[in-house]
Amino acid sequence: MEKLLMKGNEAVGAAAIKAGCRHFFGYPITPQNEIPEYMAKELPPLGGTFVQAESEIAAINMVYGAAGAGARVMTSSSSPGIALKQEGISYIAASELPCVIVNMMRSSPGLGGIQPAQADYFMATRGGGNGDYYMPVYAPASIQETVELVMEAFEVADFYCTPVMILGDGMIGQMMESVEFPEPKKRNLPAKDWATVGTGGKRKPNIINSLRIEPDVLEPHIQKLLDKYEVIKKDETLYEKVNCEDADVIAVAYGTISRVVRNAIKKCEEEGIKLGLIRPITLWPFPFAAFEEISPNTKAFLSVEMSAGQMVDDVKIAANGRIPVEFYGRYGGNVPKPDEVVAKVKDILGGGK
Amino acid sequence: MEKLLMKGNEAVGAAAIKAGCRHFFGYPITPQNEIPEYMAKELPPLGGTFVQAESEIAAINMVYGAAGAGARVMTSSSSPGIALKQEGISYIAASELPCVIVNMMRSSPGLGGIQPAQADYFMATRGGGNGDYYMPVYAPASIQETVELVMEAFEVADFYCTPVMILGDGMIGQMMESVEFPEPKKRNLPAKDWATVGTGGKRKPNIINSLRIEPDVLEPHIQKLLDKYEVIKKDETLYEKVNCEDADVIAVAYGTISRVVRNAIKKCEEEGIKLGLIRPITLWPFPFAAFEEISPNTKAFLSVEMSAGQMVDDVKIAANGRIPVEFYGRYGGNVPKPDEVVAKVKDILGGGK
Amino acid sequence: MSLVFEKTKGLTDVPFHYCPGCTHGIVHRLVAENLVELGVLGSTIGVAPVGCAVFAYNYFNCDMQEAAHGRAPAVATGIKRVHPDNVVFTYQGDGDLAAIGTAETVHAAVRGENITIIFINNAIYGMTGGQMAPTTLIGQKATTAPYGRQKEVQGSPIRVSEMLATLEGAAFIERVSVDSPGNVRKAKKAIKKAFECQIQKKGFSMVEVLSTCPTNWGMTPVDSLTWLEENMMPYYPLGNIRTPEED
Amino acid sequence: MSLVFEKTKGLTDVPFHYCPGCTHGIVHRLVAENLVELGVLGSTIGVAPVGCAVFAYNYFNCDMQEAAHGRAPAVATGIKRVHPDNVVFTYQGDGDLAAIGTAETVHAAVRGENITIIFINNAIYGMTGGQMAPTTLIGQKATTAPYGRQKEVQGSPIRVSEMLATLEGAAFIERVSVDSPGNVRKAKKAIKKAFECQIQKKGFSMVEVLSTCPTNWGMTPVDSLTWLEENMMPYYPLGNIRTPEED
Amino acid sequence: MALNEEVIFAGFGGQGVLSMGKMLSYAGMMKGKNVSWLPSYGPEMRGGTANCSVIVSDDLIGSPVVTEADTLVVMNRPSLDKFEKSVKPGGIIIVNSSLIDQKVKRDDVTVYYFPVNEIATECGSAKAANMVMLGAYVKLKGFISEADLLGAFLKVFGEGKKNLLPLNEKAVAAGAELVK
Amino acid sequence: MALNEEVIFAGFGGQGVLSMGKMLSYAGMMKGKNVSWLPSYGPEMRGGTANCSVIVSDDLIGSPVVTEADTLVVMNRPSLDKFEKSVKPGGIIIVNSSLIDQKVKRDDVTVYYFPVNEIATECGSAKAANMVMLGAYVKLKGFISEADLLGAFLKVFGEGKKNLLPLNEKAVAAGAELVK
Amino acid sequence: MANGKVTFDYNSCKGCGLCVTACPKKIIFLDKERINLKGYNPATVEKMEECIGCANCAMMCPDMIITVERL
Amino acid sequence: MANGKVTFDYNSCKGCGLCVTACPKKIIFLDKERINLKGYNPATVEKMEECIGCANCAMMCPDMIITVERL
Ligand SMILES: Cc1ncc(C[n+]2csc(CCOP(=O)(O)OP(=O)(O)O)c2C)c(N)n1
Ligand SMILES: Cc1ncc(C[n+]2csc(CCOP(=O)(O)OP(=O)(O)O)c2C)c(N)n1
Ligand code: SF4
Ligand code: SF4
Ligand code: SF4
Ligand code: SF4
Ligand code: SF4
Ligand code: SF4
Ligand SMILES: [Mg+2]
Ligand SMILES: [Mg+2]
Repeated sequence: MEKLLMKGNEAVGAAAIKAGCRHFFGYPITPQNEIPEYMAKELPPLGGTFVQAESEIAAINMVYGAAGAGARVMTSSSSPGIALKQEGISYIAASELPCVIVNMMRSSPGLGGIQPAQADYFMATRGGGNGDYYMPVYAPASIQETVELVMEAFEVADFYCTPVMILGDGMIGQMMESVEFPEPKKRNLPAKDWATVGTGGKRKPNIINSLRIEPDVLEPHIQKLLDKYEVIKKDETLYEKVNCEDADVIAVAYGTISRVVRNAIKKCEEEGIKLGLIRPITLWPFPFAAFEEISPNTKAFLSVEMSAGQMVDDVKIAANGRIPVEFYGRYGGNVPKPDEVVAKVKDILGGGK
Repeated sequence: MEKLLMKGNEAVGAAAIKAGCRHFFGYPITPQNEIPEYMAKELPPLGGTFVQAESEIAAINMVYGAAGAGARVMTSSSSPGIALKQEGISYIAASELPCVIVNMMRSSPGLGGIQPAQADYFMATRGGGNGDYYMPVYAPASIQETVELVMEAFEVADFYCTPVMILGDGMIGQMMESVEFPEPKKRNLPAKDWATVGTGGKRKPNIINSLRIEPDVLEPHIQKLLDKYEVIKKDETLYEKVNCEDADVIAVAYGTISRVVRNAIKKCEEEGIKLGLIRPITLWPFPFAAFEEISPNTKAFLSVEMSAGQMVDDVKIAANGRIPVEFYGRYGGNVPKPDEVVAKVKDILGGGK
Repeated sequence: MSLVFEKTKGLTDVPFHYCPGCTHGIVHRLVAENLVELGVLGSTIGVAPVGCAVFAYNYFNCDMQEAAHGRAPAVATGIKRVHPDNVVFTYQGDGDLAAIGTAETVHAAVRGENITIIFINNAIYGMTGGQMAPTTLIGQKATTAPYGRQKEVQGSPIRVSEMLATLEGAAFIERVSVDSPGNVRKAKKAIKKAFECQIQKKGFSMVEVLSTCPTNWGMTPVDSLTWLEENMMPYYPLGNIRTPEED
Repeated sequence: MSLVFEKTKGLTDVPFHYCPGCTHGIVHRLVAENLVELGVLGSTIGVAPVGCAVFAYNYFNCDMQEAAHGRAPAVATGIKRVHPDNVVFTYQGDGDLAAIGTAETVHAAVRGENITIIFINNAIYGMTGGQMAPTTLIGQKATTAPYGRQKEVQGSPIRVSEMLATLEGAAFIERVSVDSPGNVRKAKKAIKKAFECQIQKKGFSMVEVLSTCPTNWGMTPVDSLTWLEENMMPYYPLGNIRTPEED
Repeated sequence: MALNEEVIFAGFGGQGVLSMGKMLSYAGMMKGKNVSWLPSYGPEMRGGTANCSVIVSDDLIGSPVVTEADTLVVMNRPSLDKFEKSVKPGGIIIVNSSLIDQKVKRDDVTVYYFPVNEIATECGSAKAANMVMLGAYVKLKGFISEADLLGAFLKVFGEGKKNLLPLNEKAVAAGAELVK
Repeated sequence: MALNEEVIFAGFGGQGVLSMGKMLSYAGMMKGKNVSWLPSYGPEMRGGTANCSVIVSDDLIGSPVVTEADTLVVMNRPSLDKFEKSVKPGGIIIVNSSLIDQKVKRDDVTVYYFPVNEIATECGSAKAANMVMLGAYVKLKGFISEADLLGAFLKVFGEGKKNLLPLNEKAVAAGAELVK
Repeated sequence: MANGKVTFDYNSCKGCGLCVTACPKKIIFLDKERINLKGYNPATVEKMEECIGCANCAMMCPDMIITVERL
Repeated sequence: MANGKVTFDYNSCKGCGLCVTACPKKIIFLDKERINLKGYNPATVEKMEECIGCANCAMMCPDMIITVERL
């Protein structure tokens, strides 16, 4: 397979196209502009459409329309732009439409800055929008993984009729790494016989809708979503466990920061400290199973984030009081350094072992 | 003091006015329309302004402007409308502006229904918007408490320079109860010398802003927010504990559903079961302290919600593995009945005690 | 004996939930009849708004999508870009289209998006109980304009059709009314032209329909028609505002 | 020896971050000079956009608020309703004002909100690196219109001034350019009139300024002025579009 | 025994069903009771069904949702179908027999059939049917006097409706008459 | 020893600093190494500073952010001020002495001063200063050949820039010449 | 003049009266004596012989409950 | 014709050249020999005696680094 050197953002676009995505609706925002720009260039020759919407809200609602019409469709943005899409995402989840939403997170709150951050974990994993809904959230840690997860995201979206989020950060979006494009892994997908394509006078109208005015109709509908979420939890949870057997401390980190932790693992090794890593690949469903078996040696979990502490909530729920949960984070666009992580680990272990 | 029979929505408006709010920006949505309607009627004679914005987004940004200009200001909406305000709320929190935001929750996700629900707990308590920010969230359980918390909300907002949310539901908004209007409790508030009122040529410009392009400038700013949040956690957490000593099971419920639990407590009593209640009044900060001392008798916490389970995450963090955390919820506009809660309690206790 | 009028097959059998005398029902019929007469019902995809017509997806006998409040033109764009040869229309109220959905409406027209918008201007927010709309007339009372709309406070009502007509992408725009049998017939023709414009791929088309809301205007249905004629028509003049050149 | 020109006190000492030859700087100066000349700098509150002018709050020597992308007119409305006697203005790009902020712009005008908008039309998204704006010309390339804007795909550019002029609340609207010393002087006068309109409480005022973006147009600053004259001016004709009656 | 009366009022949109609940709540509040009034609300502006839950109690009120009513007052037929099951055993159902020809099926509740529309028409206006019904209700229950109810009428509708007082007085009295 | 080279390239916006990193990354990748390239990005379109982190490694690459560089290549003065401290003890700093008159203050690193602008001008275009610098860099480090670097040039800039190859060949050679 | 015949779907009428004003022959009225299942006074025609089958009533009926035939 | 004098804030110039085209006397040019602190070739006037103090250059300078005086 040919190796290419590619920016994360471009790789997202290329992977989406490879996965059969022919419709993209977006709005510019740093640091993800190369995604719409790539799609604007590549889709028209393929007979697809790129629309630069008038806003993030318009974009997500165009996605709703296109997904309802049966297309593989994607949108992308970054933190404040994703905040604007929350109502739309809630509609898409409620109407059970498949689509892929990319968030290359930047530093926040407010306008914040444009440097990488991971402070949209809450917004991604537990409904930034209204109501009881979730969506699978993938957090790639390399460009290669980005490509694979974007392809997977389209399959998962279609398989479960759900929006799927790719949660990267400015670093994933802007960095280049070498990457290969394998053939997408195809699932056995149900036919989109619910899509609005015109009745052709041959069947009853298809209706895409999230309104259920009667509680006794809405409640079972939500239950249907919840049941689906249980299946996703069971079948789609992904994580990686590194160096965890007998670890003194187990770090929990996702996306780019998991790579910082890998460097910290090496540095710890040099000092005779065993640092483990649980790397959630799906943030929702959160890989609670990864936390089940821990060695009696392990003193604590350490959530390392480019935020003021968001995933740490899930780590606490996973730890369930068995061992302490510690947190180390940098924010505002700063990236934790391996040495800082090592220092924190030593701190947890009482000033070194 | 005169007793009035008032709808929750109207009481919100009346309490805001009593608290000195003279500016309201909103957009219609069921089941909170009586709030803007009340303000539209009552504010102009007081020299205040009511603006029906073109959208929820415009409304929250008008609030940003008015708050930055030094006014006591409020907006209100319901679930999907609040989802649309997420970017704006993130900006307000980041720019440290005081204001009050009311969410009379309806059933969701998507367009959902218009009946009461509590499925915006996540969106309210952990950043529906982008970035690391929180805001005090008050969950009144009666119209009288609504009045008191709305007044308090304005003081807290000004004291900490933060947005504050009143999280009610369609029931709180639509029901009538008797209510009295005490004088608002005044705090010793700092002068709003940061507000944009014109320099008068006498000082350097005041700037309201959330952009900090340098990570080393943004990070300390976020740290300032986090430090403030710690003070709020320490000083502003509110909760009520009912019947918890030696309780067999302690229910955790907020807002209107805490009243259903009160009925369930009575029904349990009749059957010789002791059901306790922890009622968070602030949802953020969540009253973790209320969970500290529990009797060895207590078999479980039971989170009761008009949602598919959101607060239950915080209850789990609070329980920290000491005793099991159970959940009972109804959703889609249905309200849990006391008998259902009793049944669940019995179930937890193994089919009755 | 020949049948002069019966309910069109373009509508389902579900009875309308609209209030007695609400002209939403008339407009539904006109849209549906046209789709049948143009032979495109089976290839049509409609988009329902949030507003009193929120249940429109139950009424039109074609594939339908329910949009978030104000976003119907964006939803329609998404659909149309996937199925450029299908007929795609939105049905929207004045709050939906001219308030929260302003950007989506304007930019569908800017793009010359080849869709048709049926715009129900009843000068009020019907569904939510009579709040002021951007098209509420000066002096008209609404629950959020209890002292009547004042130019100085809430500004003057927006003439959406005239505003959109400044955009080059807007191929067909006409304002009609359904206050009398004659105007209903004209309205039907305008809606037909709008759909034809789309079928011929000439770009964005919109028909603004002056409509009544007896419930929130606080009048009988019959008085509402008179009020529409006497108050709305002078401010919102009927007629064609844009037509594709070849026509 | 008399001073004919020096930097106005209406601006702070902070040097502009704009690219060499970007005309944003000229417009900043015109706004600031007018505020000083009208004697209202001390009572003025400005609203900065998200766009290249995002740091405008560091430049104007008056109280400032930074708005979310597109929401400056809403923010200005909030400020103005609190301080009706202060001068409130927004400074916005074409992406900010004419794309994401369309609804906020239109409705500030509909309400006749007594604020002034300075609208920088440079036919591109400057800050984010040259994506298509609603005002990008037909044939003009942008990073998201790599094949050039096509009428059939992206629609025709929006003429915001003409569109807003259909609204009764819009008291003063003029389009100017800053491509030559003469036009800069005219632009300054128009901006003065807009502020006067606000000071006299006549309602919404806007000045659209045709401006360059050498960086994203991929031209030298000087060539950019020529491109503006030859390409933008024909599509966006200069001149007054609305003036309050008494003037 | 401490008072704890939980009532459901139900009927068509235009029948003044919500006002019945409001008047009872107001009267209860003025007597120093704790009260709550909770309407159901739907998307249909006219012609839909309307109902409200009212609780008047000496105790603090728990859930304002009445699911086991002490009393059910039904003004039209769909409401009877819907709420018949929501009355507690031993409770009361008052039926507007002017519009409901059907009989209550349950035998563990006390049922009253009052033709309140006809009686209201006799009093001068069919619109006062709800006041006739309320008159009957307070008489039956006894914890609110007819005078208190009329006081509540003014509170709910405002002094502006004082001119309607005589009609309503008549209607309430006629309603009370129905209860022997 | 396994290769793990972490480099920071830094300079003005227009100096081709990001391309230097890209070319090195490409060349590394074509040699079968793991590579990562991470630019810093700011809000200023022109005239701002630009820099990128590049890692070329036989191992899997951890964090793509280089905080302790093996090599720092600085093309202008502000970059030297900013990144001087980010080089690991024993590392290398290569300074564009055409634009930087200042000397490196640290004494625990090896420093090279190359007047690459002048040399590039001699080769035919001041714009090729970055290629001169890269030539010097690869020569110094040895893990990439000059030919591989020129191969990467075409990959990064596309076959369309083939006409610039001779100039760049010259520049790279001249850069390599600087390293004895 | 043509002879027409109109039929109302009795129980679907909402008694709005739009057909009443629309009829050029003024032969439609709301029957105050009767209340249909929906709770309204339904529209009715008594002098059907005067109907000209112009369908104006049907044009205006928002609920499409009128069928018009012409002889 | 009036006599003018222009002064440039040397290190603030971005070398954009807008003043160059604006000058009716064509006396401003970008000094390719010099690079200022910002890294640009700054605008300069050599034949100052020809300056008429019209301030066209200042009108166009986006960075307001030109001061114009008239004698
Ligand atoms: C985001 C959002 N905001 C507000 C609402 C509430 N809402 C429902 S319909 C409506 C307005 C309807 O008015 P209009 O569009 O004029 O339609 P009509 O009912 O008059 O036909 C509003 C504000 C909503 N459902 N979603
Ligand atoms: C909600 C949101 N969406 C998108 C962006 C990214 N963004 C920043 S500036 C800008 C456009 C700027 O273009 P314009 O308004 O024309 O101003 P210019 O830079 O051309 O002066 C965009 C899309 C953002 N910051 N926030
Ligand atoms: S509320 Fe108004 S617009 Fe809505 S159905 Fe009733 S009459 Fe029609
Ligand atoms: S990018 Fe364009 S608009 Fe922005 S500062 Fe540079 S030249 Fe000006
Ligand atoms: S068809 Fe014409 S004449 Fe006959 S009832 Fe209808 S409106 Fe009257
Ligand atoms: S118009 Fe239709 S619904 Fe209205 S009264 Fe006539 S027949 Fe009945
Ligand atoms: S003042 Fe006029 S003549 Fe003098 S340098 Fe400037 S533009 Fe030229
Ligand atoms: S216009 Fe100003 S910045 Fe540009 S070259 Fe002239 S003096 Fe320098
Ligand atoms: Mg309307
Ligand atoms: Mg622009």
